[in-house]
Amino acid sequence: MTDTIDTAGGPGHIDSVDRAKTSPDVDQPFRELGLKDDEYQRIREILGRRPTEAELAMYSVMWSEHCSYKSSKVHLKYFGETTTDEMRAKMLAGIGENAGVVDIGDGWAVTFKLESHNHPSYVEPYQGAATGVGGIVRDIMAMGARPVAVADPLRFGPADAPDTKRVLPGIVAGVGGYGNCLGLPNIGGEVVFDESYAGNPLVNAMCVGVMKTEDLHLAHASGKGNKIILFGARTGLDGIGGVSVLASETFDGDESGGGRKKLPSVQVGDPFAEKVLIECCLDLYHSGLIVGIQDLGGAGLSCATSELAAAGDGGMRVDLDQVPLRAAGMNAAEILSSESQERMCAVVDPSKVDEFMKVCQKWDVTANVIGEVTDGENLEIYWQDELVVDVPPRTVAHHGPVYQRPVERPGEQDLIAADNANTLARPSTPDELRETILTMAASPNLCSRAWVTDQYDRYVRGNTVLAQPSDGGVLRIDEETGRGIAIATDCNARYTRLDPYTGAQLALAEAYRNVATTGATPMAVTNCLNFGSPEDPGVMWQFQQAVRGLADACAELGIPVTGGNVSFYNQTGQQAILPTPVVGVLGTIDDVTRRIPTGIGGEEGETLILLGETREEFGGSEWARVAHDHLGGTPPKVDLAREKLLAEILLAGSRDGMISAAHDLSEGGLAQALVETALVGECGARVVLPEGADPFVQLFSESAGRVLVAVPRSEELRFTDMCTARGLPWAKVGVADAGSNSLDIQDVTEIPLPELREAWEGTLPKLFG
Amino acid sequence: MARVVVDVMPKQEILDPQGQAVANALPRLGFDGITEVRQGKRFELEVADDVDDATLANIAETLLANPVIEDFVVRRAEA
Amino acid sequence: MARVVVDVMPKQEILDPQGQAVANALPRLGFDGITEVRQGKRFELEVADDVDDATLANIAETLLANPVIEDFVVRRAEA
Amino acid sequence: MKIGIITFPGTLDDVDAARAVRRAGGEAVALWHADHDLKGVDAVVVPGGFSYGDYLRCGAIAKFAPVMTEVIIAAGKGMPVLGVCNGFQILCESGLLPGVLTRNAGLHYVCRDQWLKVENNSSAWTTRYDAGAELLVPIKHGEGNYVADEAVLDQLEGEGRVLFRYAGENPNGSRRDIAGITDARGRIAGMMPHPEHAIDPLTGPTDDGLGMFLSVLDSLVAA
Ligand SMILES: Nc1ncnc2c1ncn2[C@@H]1O[C@H](COP(=O)(O)OP(=O)(O)O)[C@@H](O)[C@H]1O
Ligand SMILES: [Mg+2]
Repeated sequence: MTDTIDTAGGPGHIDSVDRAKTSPDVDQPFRELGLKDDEYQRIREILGRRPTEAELAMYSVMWSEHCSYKSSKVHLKYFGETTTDEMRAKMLAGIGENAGVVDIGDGWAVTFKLESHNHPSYVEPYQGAATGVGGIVRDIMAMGARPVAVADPLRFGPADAPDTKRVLPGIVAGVGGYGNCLGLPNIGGEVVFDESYAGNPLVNAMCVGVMKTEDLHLAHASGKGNKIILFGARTGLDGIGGVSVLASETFDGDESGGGRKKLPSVQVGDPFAEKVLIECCLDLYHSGLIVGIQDLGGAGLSCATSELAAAGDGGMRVDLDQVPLRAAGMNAAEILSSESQERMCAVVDPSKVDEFMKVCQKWDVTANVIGEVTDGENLEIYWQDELVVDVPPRTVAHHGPVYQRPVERPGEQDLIAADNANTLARPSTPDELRETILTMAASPNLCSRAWVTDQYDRYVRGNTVLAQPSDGGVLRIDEETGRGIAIATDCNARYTRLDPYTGAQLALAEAYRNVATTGATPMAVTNCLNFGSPEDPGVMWQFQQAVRGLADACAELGIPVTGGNVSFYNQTGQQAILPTPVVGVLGTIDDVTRRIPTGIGGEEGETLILLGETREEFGGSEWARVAHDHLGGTPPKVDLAREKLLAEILLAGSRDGMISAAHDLSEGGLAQALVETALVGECGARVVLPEGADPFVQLFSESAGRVLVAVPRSEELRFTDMCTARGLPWAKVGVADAGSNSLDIQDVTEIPLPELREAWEGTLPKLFG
Repeated sequence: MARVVVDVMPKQEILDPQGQAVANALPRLGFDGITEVRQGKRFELEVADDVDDATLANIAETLLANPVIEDFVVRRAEA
Repeated sequence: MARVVVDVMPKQEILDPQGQAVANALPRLGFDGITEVRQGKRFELEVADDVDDATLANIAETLLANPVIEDFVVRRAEA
Repeated sequence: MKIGIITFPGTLDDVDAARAVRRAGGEAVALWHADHDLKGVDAVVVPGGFSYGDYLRCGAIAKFAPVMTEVIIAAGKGMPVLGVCNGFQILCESGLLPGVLTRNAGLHYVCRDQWLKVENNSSAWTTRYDAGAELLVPIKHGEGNYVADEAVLDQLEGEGRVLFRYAGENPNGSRRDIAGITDARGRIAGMMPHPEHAIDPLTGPTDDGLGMFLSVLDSLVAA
């Protein structure tokens, strides 16, 4: 570190605004904090002087990639540009708020969002994942909602890699440990293994919240004289600089980087404190004690104060001496940057402060007035009676740098596309096909997730109607009316690698289809865009293509993106992860009793019908990976009009009691869907593949837009007539056979269910204990 | 054979919700005068005599503790 | 002010699956010669000088340990 | 009939327990951990969750809550008490039931649908079941491994105080597959599985758990 000011704290040593004015030439460690030369110059121009140390800390975290979206902003705009008024009609809050909110009818609103906590989860898997869940839950609380469910899309290196053994159990235990203790049912997620995530696992977390529409709270500090109250945990030295580390190129050197004390960059979560905070917040909302509210997450108080002030109509004055601290000797910059968990910041009318404090006392939650809304323009922060921050809040919160990063389609894309997967050597004899079905069912990406999901409470609060292993999670919202919601998250990053535009559309199509497969109507979209370094033009091209693909597809399906998150710099050395735009879809179901289960055998005598068309599509398929470790060619074709029709048929079918089970076809194709629907339903099946067709293609192709449905025999004609009338291709592929206890694929093979079960369920316990 | 004790404690600057929970409970139970509680783990290992200190430190660092959030101390206990 | 350490260990005759898991992991990681591992808890308390030993034993016995399955030792550490 | 449902900070399944009580035809009365009276209830359910975070040992801190003092007194006079999951842990820590629940043998939290065998159908909470019947009920816990010394286990079995055993695979290493026990009078029951999550096949695996709540209401009416 270069020469710097004395930051030792204590009177006379504080780097105040006055001092900054009189010592313009002090050498400041802006580079260590991740700021570029020109970014630092801009801060000086905005302020008309050098920033104080506290201001520098604030700008550096708020202008980091993670908080400012500086590389992604120009692309994310496209989501707004492609959202029509019609799509916006049900949106009560969208991009720009802590989380999107949609109106689901009967006076209910639902808020949901995905976030990443990738790097911290690699460094300290348990706490990284736990605090990832904690962070997204507070985002949802900040909208005025009660959090009601979580989901966790996860990505790891190879299942048998030693580091995966270190990382995966900790992450799963952390997601479970935090979510279980909060009493939030876990109703979905993903577990994907791929070489590219070795050294860079992805921990994305989704939270869903519910409120009455009139309870919607937006983060803003308006009304001169209103008090700013910090409540929840005390502020300590956790995760100082965490945000800049999360998103910056200095990830490796984080522990000692930035000219700071050697402090851990990870945070430790206290789920009990958060559970109490949730109940306390809901109590405060219901008592009408809140004007505005903001969660504290990345960038801590820097973010909360500047965002609240920037969204209000005046200025704000904050006194850091009122912030309850956990550690001795913290200075202003550290208090502002601390990422201590389980804290919230509220704007409260002065006449309601006493009542506010009473509610906090009931819940044993620490609360302190730390400042107030002023009629000035600036955010003024005091520390030991010195003015240490005096900034226009919007320059911190919203006017960060914006980069038009170079975008270039890598030349190798053509080579990859030319490496056609349809020409790979295939199994053909019945024995080979049988072996392939079993090997695929046991492969890490297709095998049962029970080892993971059994560590998550899916029952708590008694409203879970569908969870793992269903395609989507379904939750009852209203016990009187039976109204409910469905969620699903998806992304096949192998497809995105082959073609990021189409891959992102396929991710959306799958999440959409998964929601529809439960009998719900898809309504809105969130995302978590996990990519490599934005400084790599090839990665930026992937990013740009994925955003365009996703936005265009949303427009075609008529459902809006209501929010999301970007995580860049996911790479190990020069090796970026597969481009992974995880897409979450929210749907509604007006009566949860008509949800469609996944397993067959629920009704006496069911016909199995495959909806959609099967083409020869093996590019990016799981079979190509398992059998040949191959990734090349082009991903399956997307047909969004077809997806829409499929969803309508599923809805109509479930409404009229024509469908007794349904399972979407994705990785592993029809074979895997049959294995799963039989094992989940504990019911055998007899399958007849279309005559003359290549059984291998029928069983393992990953053509999109397909769902396997079970139809009670009495409804078969009515159902197929409806499909025919509406132009949806369908094929009868067999019958459920409760007596057989085997999966019998005629002219191919018959496999007893216990043998299938051993293959499907054995893999993760064997790997992870 | 030697008995080795490894004490693993949360770093001073790291939040320790477990210790915190105990500290908060004590006054409610009528025990005053305890100002701080931290909770960590204690491992007792039976170790063959040819296992050297470097190996023990390595075990503590890679398996018993995560140095990102925890400190540890290895001691050979008198038998 | 004194620092007090309370060590809480599972009773010898009680199964200790956590210690067992560590013991099993060691050879897989290439560490040999550790025949047994037991895992317990370590508490560090900052205690006012007027808190006597009987009180500390009481705290350990009623709160920090469950005597049905755990043994404990209370020590005043040198400052 | 009024059944009290205790909420500690960190309790999670109180809403489910209350729903189950209502579904069985009882009146659910909310009790707060800091309460010093039981509001005239006829029985008490201590539901699952993570009281005070359960960081030290499950139930170790909750046993000291003011409301538990009242529960201990009332239980002594014969009021029916049911502890489910964290509630079972709290009853053991309080000394209302013998033994202790330790970390699952597999070291993981386990949430799954579990078959149970009814061993005792004469306690206040189990008269609606047939002895030997099998129930499918969710379990969800990280520390459900029931431990007591051999003499206590022999006594529990000898006096017919084992309410339920795990059928099929033992999910947590519990001694003698014990899933639930009762006190000598058959009034105080503790169990790891969650009957309140099995009251409706829409949201649970079955409605097999409803019998617990129906049983206790029967016993209260009869009394
Ligand atoms: N990939 C994306 N797509 C759409 N909106 C996004 C995306 N990434 C971020 N946003 C939106 O930008 C805003 C800022 O996001 P973020 O900084 O993650 O919120 P927070 O401050 O709560 O962490 C949010 O409204 C979020 O929904
Ligand atoms: Mg936010």
